[in-house]
Amino acid sequence: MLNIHYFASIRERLNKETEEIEFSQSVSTVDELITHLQNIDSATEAAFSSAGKILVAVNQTVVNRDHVLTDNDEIAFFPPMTGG
Amino acid sequence: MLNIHYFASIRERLNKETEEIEFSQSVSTVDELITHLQNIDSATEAAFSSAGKILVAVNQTVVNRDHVLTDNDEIAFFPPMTGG
Amino acid sequence: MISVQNEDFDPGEEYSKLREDAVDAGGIVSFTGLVREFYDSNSSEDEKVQSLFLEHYPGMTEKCLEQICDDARQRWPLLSVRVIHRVGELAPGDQIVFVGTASAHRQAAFDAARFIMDYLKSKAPFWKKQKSGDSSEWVASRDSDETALEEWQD
Amino acid sequence: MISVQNEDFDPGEEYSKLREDAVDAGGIVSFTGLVREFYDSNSSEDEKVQSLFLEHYPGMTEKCLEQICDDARQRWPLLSVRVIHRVGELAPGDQIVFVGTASAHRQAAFDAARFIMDYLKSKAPFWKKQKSGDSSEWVASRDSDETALEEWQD
Repeated sequence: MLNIHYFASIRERLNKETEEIEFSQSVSTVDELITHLQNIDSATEAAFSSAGKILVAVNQTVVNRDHVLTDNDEIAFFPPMTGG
Repeated sequence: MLNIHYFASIRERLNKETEEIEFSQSVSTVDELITHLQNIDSATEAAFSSAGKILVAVNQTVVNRDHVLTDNDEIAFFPPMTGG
Repeated sequence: MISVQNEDFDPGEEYSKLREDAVDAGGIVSFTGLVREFYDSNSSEDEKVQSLFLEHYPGMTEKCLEQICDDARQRWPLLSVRVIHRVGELAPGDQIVFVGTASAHRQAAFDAARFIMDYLKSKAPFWKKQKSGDSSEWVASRDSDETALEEWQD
Repeated sequence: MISVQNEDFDPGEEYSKLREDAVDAGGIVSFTGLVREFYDSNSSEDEKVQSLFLEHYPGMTEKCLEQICDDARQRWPLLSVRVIHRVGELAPGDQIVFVGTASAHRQAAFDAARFIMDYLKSKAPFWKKQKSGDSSEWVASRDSDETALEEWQD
């Protein structure tokens, strides 16, 4: 399983906080996972294409889109941070 | 009159805090005042020549040695500042 | 030491703890960030912000803040470091973030505090949503916050 | 506002005053300098400093500190500035100086506080005499304090 978390504007656009996706060879990188999620439903497709810059963290560390996933990874999608 | 103040190590070397010097044409710049003070006694001479860098303030503003003095100026001699 | 919390904090108390912890410190720098009554950039009217909601990523937030503090300790000889970041609902004028650094030398304390704030702004998973009038919107990240980080690149 | 005084000060209280005075501040930076247990460089033994005596030039000191704060206000949009410098007899661990700045933006508050400290170190008429063991000596000015000022030259 891949445990997916959405935060801030991405969470609101998708209207969900978390979801689980079966881990498989077809979702072996972050890029492939995004394509997979966009294929599932049009809401996700629209959210990912219109949301501007989206950052990705795997196991709570920000990674590039070519990052290789492993089973049980915790993956998070969120907009640029605005703390402080 | 020129009102002269000495601070910190300079004050200790000269063993005096203040003195007054008659204002005259022969002490029309800071440089001339220093020469005049050194001629008065050997203790002042020694203090000025051995004390390392000495700063001069006229009317509470640091000035260069060629600064022109006027009657009733408040003149201060002190080592580099070490505040904070 | 880092804290992510809903509760307010007392910068005076935090200073006292830093001073106690940092034996032979020569300088202690404290930064406190406050919620500003800034204006809604998307709104035609200049409406005052009524409230700010701070969302974060529990777990990753703490990990990021620890990492930023560790990086600061690698760069400067710090005797003590303290970071507090509030989350949840805040109002204009509220305290939102505290960074405190103690070092033997003032420059190290100043640089480390500024470094931590710069990284925390755009590298720790916090997101601000502001409410003004009837509308609420996510605060956009600012290019100037990214630019601030360039100074610290090796 | 500047103060030159024998009495100790409370950085927490000073912070609260800055926050009250600076309406719509986004960041408040406080720096507190402490007397270190540094060692007597001229002594063969490494003797701890027992006390520090701060001499100053009454009148010129206040004038200089006002000038430094005015210069900082010219350079950065500050909402409030506070400087306290103690004089007289101090012991290791004692608070010696406080600089507080409030601004809409954190960078201005940080830069202004550092600027004021840098100038205060070598441009305001204070002199430190330290006592260790039986001897006492005037603290020499440091080249690094002069170098720190170069950053601020136009």
